[in-house]
Amino acid sequence: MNDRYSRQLLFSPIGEKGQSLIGRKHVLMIGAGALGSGNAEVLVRSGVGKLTIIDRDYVEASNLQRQQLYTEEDVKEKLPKAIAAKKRLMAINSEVEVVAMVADAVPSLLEDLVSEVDLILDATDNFETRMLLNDISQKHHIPWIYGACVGSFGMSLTIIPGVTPCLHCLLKKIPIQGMTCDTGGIIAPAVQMVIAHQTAEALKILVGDLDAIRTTFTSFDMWRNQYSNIKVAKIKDTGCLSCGEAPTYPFLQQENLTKTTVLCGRDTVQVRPSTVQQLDLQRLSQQMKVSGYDTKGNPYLLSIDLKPERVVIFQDGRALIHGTKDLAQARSIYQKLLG
Amino acid sequence: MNDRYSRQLLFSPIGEKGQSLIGRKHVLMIGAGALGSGNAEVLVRSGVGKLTIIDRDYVEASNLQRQQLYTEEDVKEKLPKAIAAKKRLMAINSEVEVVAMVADAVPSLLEDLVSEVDLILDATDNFETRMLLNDISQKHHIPWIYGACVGSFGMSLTIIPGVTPCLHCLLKKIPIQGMTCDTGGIIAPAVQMVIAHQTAEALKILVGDLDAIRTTFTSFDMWRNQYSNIKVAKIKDTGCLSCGEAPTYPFLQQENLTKTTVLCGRDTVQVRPSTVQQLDLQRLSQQMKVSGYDTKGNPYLLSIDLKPERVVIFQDGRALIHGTKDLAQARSIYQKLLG
Amino acid sequence: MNNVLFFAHLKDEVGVESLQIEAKGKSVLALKQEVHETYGLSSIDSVMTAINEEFAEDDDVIQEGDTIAFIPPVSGG
Amino acid sequence: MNNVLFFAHLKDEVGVESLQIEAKGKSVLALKQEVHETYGLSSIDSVMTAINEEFAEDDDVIQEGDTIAFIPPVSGG
Repeated sequence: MNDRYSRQLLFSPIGEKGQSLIGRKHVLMIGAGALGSGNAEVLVRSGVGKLTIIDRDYVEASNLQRQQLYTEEDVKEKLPKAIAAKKRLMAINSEVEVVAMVADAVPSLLEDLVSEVDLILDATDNFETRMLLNDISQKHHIPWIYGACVGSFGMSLTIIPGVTPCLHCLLKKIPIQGMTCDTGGIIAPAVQMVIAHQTAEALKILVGDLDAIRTTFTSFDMWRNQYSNIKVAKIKDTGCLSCGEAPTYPFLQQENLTKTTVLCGRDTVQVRPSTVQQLDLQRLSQQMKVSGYDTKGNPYLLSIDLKPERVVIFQDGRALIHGTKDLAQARSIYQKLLG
Repeated sequence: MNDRYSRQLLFSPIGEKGQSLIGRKHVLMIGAGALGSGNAEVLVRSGVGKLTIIDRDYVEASNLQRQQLYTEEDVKEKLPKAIAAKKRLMAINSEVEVVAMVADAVPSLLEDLVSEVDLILDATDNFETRMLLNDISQKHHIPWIYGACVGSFGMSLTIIPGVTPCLHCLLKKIPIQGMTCDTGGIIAPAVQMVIAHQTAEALKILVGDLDAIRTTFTSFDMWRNQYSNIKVAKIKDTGCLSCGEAPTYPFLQQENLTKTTVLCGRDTVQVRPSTVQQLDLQRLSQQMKVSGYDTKGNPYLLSIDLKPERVVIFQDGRALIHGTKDLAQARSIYQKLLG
Repeated sequence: MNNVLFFAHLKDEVGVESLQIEAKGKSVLALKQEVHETYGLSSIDSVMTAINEEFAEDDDVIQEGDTIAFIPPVSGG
Repeated sequence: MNNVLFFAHLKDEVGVESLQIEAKGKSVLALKQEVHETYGLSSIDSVMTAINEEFAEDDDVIQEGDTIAFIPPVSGG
């Protein structure tokens, strides 16, 4: 596949030198939903050296409307997104090293990973994880690119430690949200637009063209034909606990991270045990069947239909409780099943 | 796949009613390169009723850097893009009717097709075909959406017959180009950006939300962080031969269309016979091998290595002459082989 | 007078894309509270504010002719 | 004075993103020719021109303070 990158080499801000840099870089992608799958496809086609994808979810029918990389077959097999993404990405470009992790992006996991990471791409669906990425970015001096969308609306911001303000400067605290995928839906053009911005910034960072990096917060509404760039320099806060003069990285501290989370866009609670488990899913499945539960599974997860709730348990002990938004109820269901 | 469109139904400008409209519409996509494959993926995931894809090309290694839908396997098999696209699109959404046509978008073919088409999406790589689409659009009162990109730059314009100016009003004549994919290259974020604009406009047209349609010519540069909207209303020309008071649709007239074309981004000439052929490729392959030529083929095409030129012949008599930009030389090579 | 813009779903909450409001001399926080009380803008705690295409803090003071934009952070991905 | 902007690869041809030119009273065509001769802008035949974010014709006349943008149509897809 000698000719593979020829059109990218012709683009002078990349060229032979830039392509060679891209091919030596390691990008960490947090999330493999709409933004994650689209960003991953662009980076892998563009020839990034290594891509690590962390995602805690599996492919569902409602993903197919906007999440590149996934097919009806992936839904039928209930494949974890990271696994399904890797499968497709390898067919697209076998020269790229793709590492798929079916896991939640908790501080300890990220701290272990980031020593050899050049760029973090945000494709999560919640602000808690973004604040965590932001602290990891500052602590380890790794740039990251915020991206998010809902309805026909989206936004992106490039954060370079030591240069730009950080997400904590901008948001002060984890925002209470008035709008989620659950209430406003999402259309694919908004997703594509965020991907265009995140991947352009990613390529600039990977080739080291720092002068070209966007210094504004970009937001847009594709249905209402609006596009806005807002300068961020002024909000850089020397007292910021994430990027200021005396950082404490508050979102890396376990006590600041919840164990149960309502997932964006779904009537679902995630429950995460305080320590990572190594469950024997096959044995667990047998037990559940004996107890009269309707279960299905694959090597990566076990699905238990409680009617109306449905519980999906992963090997690390994490569970998704579908059919509820009540954190306490979710925790209760989890504990009834797993003790 | 009951839940498939749930996030799109939640987006109020679409909703149940809009989704039902989308599902009854027929979109004609001209081209299945970077813009074509990306636009097709969004439309099929969004649940368009029927998508007809016309493309004259086959998948090459240099496409993989930015052209969604295609894999290394498609390159090895030298699959025509329309065929490879359909294969992937069916795996993504088997509920959509996808029609793949390995053909050149000539006036007679388009005139036959468009009677039942609701929207034309431009994903071609040349202005001659765009001027043709523009005349077809005006003659048959079908909206179309112009999109194009080179380097990190791109542009889009929505054209609604009877409402907006047309491409002929804007360009006056087929422009002499200073920049092609061949000289400036192309990066994937610019492609994604055009797709975001084209698909947003497509969804608005398909659900009939005409008030939401973009009334400006949008252009952007993703590397230089520029974005611009230019009003077009003033250039509507009552004397325009495509959309004015006495239209002649000049680009539907065969004498205005060339038979040999240098392809964008490649050292390649396409030669198109004045009448469509029905070649027996298997017999032709035998003949060529007997004559000492190095040939390879599949049911859709025959590749003949002339060193340094390489000729790829399609069943309809069309040929791609790789390794030259000289129209006369290309015509000569073609005639030496096919008489 | 000041032009006040509402981005994304804030438009739906307020019912219009923009309002003309006399906000000269007011702080960003005071304007947020006014818009919350008078026009039903929710979640003023987390909404981001820009003055003339530059992010502003709650204690920044609005000048005659400034354009103010309210932008809700979104989390979907 | 007039601010003249160059989009996409026209920037590379001219060497800058924008120029200050005194163009008041000139037609678009005359300005194109001037920019072609003085700054090396090629393909003035096919370049599109906008005045104050609105497309203009070759015979439109430029006013004091107008911002003019030259945009090359591109064909890649």
